[in-house]
Amino acid sequence: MIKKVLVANRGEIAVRIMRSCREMGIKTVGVFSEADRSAMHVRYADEAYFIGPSPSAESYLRMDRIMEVAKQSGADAIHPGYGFLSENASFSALCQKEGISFIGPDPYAIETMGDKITARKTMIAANVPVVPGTTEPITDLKKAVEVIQEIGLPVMIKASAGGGGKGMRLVKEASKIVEAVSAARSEAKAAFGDDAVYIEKYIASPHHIEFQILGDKHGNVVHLFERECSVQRRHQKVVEETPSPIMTPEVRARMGEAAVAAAKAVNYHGAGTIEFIVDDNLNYYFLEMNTRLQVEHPITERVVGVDLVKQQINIANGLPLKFKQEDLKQSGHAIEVRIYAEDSDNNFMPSPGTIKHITEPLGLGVRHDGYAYEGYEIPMYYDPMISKLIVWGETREEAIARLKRALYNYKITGVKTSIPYLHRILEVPAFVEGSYNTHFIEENQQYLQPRTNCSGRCEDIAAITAFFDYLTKLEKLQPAVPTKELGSSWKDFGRKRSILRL
Amino acid sequence: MIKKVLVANRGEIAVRIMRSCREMGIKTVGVFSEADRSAMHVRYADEAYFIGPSPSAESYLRMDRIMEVAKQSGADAIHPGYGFLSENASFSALCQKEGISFIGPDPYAIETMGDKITARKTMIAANVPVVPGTTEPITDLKKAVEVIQEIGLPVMIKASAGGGGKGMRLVKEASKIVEAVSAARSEAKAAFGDDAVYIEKYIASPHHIEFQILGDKHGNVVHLFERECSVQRRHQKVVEETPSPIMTPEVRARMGEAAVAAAKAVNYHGAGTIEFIVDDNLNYYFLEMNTRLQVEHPITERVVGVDLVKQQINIANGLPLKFKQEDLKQSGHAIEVRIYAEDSDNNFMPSPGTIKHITEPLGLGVRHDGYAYEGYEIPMYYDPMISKLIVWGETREEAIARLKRALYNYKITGVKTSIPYLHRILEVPAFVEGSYNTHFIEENQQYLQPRTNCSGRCEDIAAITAFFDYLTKLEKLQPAVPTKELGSSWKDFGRKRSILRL
Amino acid sequence: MSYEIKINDRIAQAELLSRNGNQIQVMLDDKLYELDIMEVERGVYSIIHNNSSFNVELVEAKNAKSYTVNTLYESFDVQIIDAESKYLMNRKKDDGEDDLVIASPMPGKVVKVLVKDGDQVKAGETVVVVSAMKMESEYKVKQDRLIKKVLVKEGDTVTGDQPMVIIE
Amino acid sequence: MSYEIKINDRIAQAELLSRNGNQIQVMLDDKLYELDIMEVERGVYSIIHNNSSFNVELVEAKNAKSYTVNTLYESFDVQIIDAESKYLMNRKKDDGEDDLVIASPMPGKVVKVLVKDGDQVKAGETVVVVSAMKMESEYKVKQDRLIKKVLVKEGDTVTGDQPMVIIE
Repeated sequence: MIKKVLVANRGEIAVRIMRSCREMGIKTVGVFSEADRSAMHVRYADEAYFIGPSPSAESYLRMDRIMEVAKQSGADAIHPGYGFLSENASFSALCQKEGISFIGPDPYAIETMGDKITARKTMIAANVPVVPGTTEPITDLKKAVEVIQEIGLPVMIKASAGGGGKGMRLVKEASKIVEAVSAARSEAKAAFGDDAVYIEKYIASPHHIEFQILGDKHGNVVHLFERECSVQRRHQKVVEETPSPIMTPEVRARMGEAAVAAAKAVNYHGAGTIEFIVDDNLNYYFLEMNTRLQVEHPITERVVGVDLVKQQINIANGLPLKFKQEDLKQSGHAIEVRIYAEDSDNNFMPSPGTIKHITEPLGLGVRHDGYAYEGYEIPMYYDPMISKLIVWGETREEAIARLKRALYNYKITGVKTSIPYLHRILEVPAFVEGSYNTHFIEENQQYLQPRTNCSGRCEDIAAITAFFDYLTKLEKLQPAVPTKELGSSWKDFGRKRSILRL
Repeated sequence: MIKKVLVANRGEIAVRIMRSCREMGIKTVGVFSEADRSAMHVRYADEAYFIGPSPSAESYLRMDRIMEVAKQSGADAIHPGYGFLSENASFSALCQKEGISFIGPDPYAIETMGDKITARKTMIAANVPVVPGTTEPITDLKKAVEVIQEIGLPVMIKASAGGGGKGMRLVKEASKIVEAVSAARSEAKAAFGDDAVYIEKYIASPHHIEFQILGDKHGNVVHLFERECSVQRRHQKVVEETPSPIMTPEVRARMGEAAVAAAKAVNYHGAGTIEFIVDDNLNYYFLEMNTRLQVEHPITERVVGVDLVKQQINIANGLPLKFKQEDLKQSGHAIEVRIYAEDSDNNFMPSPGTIKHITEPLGLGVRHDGYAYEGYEIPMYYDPMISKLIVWGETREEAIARLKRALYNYKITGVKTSIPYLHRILEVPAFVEGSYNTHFIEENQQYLQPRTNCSGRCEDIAAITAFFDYLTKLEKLQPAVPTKELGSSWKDFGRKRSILRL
Repeated sequence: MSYEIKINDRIAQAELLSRNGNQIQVMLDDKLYELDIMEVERGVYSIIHNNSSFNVELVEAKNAKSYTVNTLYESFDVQIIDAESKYLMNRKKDDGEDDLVIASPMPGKVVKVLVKDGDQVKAGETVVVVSAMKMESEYKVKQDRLIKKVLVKEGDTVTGDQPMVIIE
Repeated sequence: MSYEIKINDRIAQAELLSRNGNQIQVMLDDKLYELDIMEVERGVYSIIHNNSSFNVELVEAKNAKSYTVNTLYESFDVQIIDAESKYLMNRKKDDGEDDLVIASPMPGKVVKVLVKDGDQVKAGETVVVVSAMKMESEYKVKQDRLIKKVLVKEGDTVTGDQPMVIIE
């Protein structure tokens, strides 16, 4: 059984993993770069080892250094968290070779799922639906028309050599097929000197819905239902929720089965996520598999009632899953938002700096996974995520209300954060109704601009407070009032005390 | 419908109530005494009104002042929290009279349950089991012996006029009945000049188990299962958990029915708690009813998945309960501990003072209901409870591990707290096994003494850290190193900046 | 004494009329405010005005006279303008658009320094490039300028508001 | 320079041998400690010793030389003893058992003052009674004493460590 885990990561996920280890009575080893000496994961770990300069390539991505620390510290397992080495097949292989348990899948699963083409082929073989389309470039008009008819409209035609929108054509009507293929090809030819094209089913209103799975080393795989992750900005998830507001029990069951089949196709063990693209009619297609813990895993933990990190460790220990599919169910609704150190109103510019003051939201239904603290300087070398706020409610409506309440009470000063922006998202009508797709942020710009929620009184009070603070500071610079006469003993005592106080 | 709630309380419960109001879109009005100007509930409320000097009798217990504020602010309801006016029938009546909704039961229910004798009689009439015993004083030996035989051994004989243990006798064997009654009577006579005695069933291993109930204004009452509150110090609950480790599904169902019957007997509406005393064979007896929200209500909220404050408000609004008994179930295990500002190792002496630094525990399964913040001075006028830490786990074992992890990461400096003491409780074998009764703290003193968890190295490191801090402070008192020569513009700039910075 | 206060783009007149413990009277332009004001945490004020409760957070910006002020969902830039500030503001206007010092508004790493002491640069020329969290920012001059002193070199880590180049 | 450090009842010799950034070498009695030490929050230190990670919280007690030090589950009273402290400690020993000043260790309200300036009190006599959170504490003298100065009156609110009575 695993007794000491090296956590090859930093930030909130490193601390989150160490929490579960502590609950299991497992010792933890942290590793840190130059920038992270004062980071929370170093303080939280039982042991901490320096592994190199601040840039990740010279520290958190250094497999050799990490392996060295694992041996020096006597760790019997390594948890990679997410990012960094978490989906690195060579690292998984290195752990195997060195006889240290890698808390994650084996190199084969990582490799197969890591390569888009191989993954797609493996899924087709396993009868998991993929987005209909060609895998080989088409250089022939007739063949292109045939394929389009097979896939069914609408489709997107993309230049094989392409990029930047050149040689792309969306076709919605049968009468436009030939025209579009010809246009795309000649544009591609002109732009890239190559008229080969790919053809892919076009999903007009795409939803990003993913399924959490868990597989043990005995061939058992279960899914822990879906997460709706369609609120994205530049392919970066911003808000995640479960259940998905568009899901039905029937489709959920079928997608769950597909997710389990996908995992079984690569003999998957560990925690993993099958990402699907889903259209408005709930047709779903395999997009990719993340062979690691996801940032948004806590919403699943909350609604299903399972600690996923503990499950990962149990699986790495070779234990069979202790629940079957029919034992699992969803209860209530959970939403996660990611709090970034960024200036959301200024092109989402990162805002590194020192946290001056932090007030975390508390109370019923609120989970907070963070790692920052007062006086902590958010380093500029890594992802600017400060924390994740996860709320649960009996219903989706209650969860949204609770999240707004929690954001209202979450105060971070010293750096700009995405808190006000997140609050605005929660008030967009499409979000409130639960009818949104991955174009949500783009399409709702008018709701996402900074607004004035407060009357002129607010502005006045802001001004007066600053004014008052300034006057108070000025006053403190004046010479102090002489102390009262209290008899000689008292004066002696006073003097002595002030000396003692340096 | 209620639009603005005056919260006639302070501390964590005031903030907790305001949180639910905020989630419901209800405005909140806070009231505060002199000592509480900087308290969190004043900061959290939408409106705040000063109501008087620090002693509760001159502020939080002043019904007239509170009613005045309710009218001035246009509040349409008052939530009394727990303590203060929460079980004051006159206040409930005053609200009725003034046409302001009292979020709690009506005066009749408060009064009936507030008087021990009336409550007992009402319960007997409703077929709710009470501790067998006499309600009238017995002045006759023969009658006493008869009653004892009826109740069954063991029994406790208590002087009717008594107190302080005088005239008390525990009888376990039939052969000792006459002797014990005679001895108790003569002792009572000598001590109080009155030889009348009461006789009560003696429960050797008492468990304090209570049931949460909710009743609406349409006669519907449900229970939300039990809370085990046997870990008590001087009748003050210290740790609460649900489910109770000694409960069985059958007894739970029967006790739940008894709890519902008890509430129905007084036409109860609102949230309430039926306290039972339970012996090792799971015989249960009505002890009393708390006609308000309990301090420990969050563990029920977590395991049943219901926001009790929202339910209270819905009930006050005249809405019918939206769930039936069969819709409710317990899922997982929850434990609450109360964090006090006290010196647990020094006779539990209260430790008021200023919070210098606070680090709240975060992560999966942790709820934290508090009101203190850095720089906050815990006033000496009120209960020294700082916060409640509530954890949830899939199993009792996981919940205990999680609570230990959370306490480990909960740091408060500036005042002494009960955190180390609570940690020790969680490691007492009887607690770990779940086989404890209300004598738990008394009987486990040997486990509850302060211990050294850390080697000599810990002590050395403590000493070195203080030493290093001292040296650093000394160093700062030395004159600063002259700044580097940077050319005249730079010097100018430096000078200017230091002026700007005052 | 009356002060000028700049709140975002508005300039208001403020005067503290009286103070009695937490209770203050302030005249802001033509409005009289009677407030109960209290610093409850470092930089966090609790204010009660006509029984409404406000929480206001102050973060000192460039100097003791300029603040970022956060209320419920809003953020204001507030600057207290006294004689000295006025002088500096006027002087700055005379100088044209550039600050006399090019400073990085946020911590980062100096990626490129394109000038050296004594260089003459043209309006719009980039002087220094700083990278933070994988984004690069270019710092330019707006007028033809003389580089008086370069205070950083490539590879240096700079803190927020640290002067990098002094120009004339 | 070597210092004496009092940790609970133990007195240890401490000397800082070297310091290089966070890295320090300290000799504590006959043990050499090489530590990576860093103040990460106000009064909170992160220490790495032989790759073990410690969090240590310091709360200044009566003065800058005495601390309450919290480690994982333990709390130590630590005092740095320099020449001045030694002098005071010796003087205190000469005086017998009483402190020269009776101070309340915690904030509270003065319920009773039983003496006035110039009173002679007997050993064990109660001088003042303070109430905090509904508990009353009596402050007594351990020896026959002269009351030099009473600094509080009944009904006063006292802060932690506030002197209440000066004795001789």
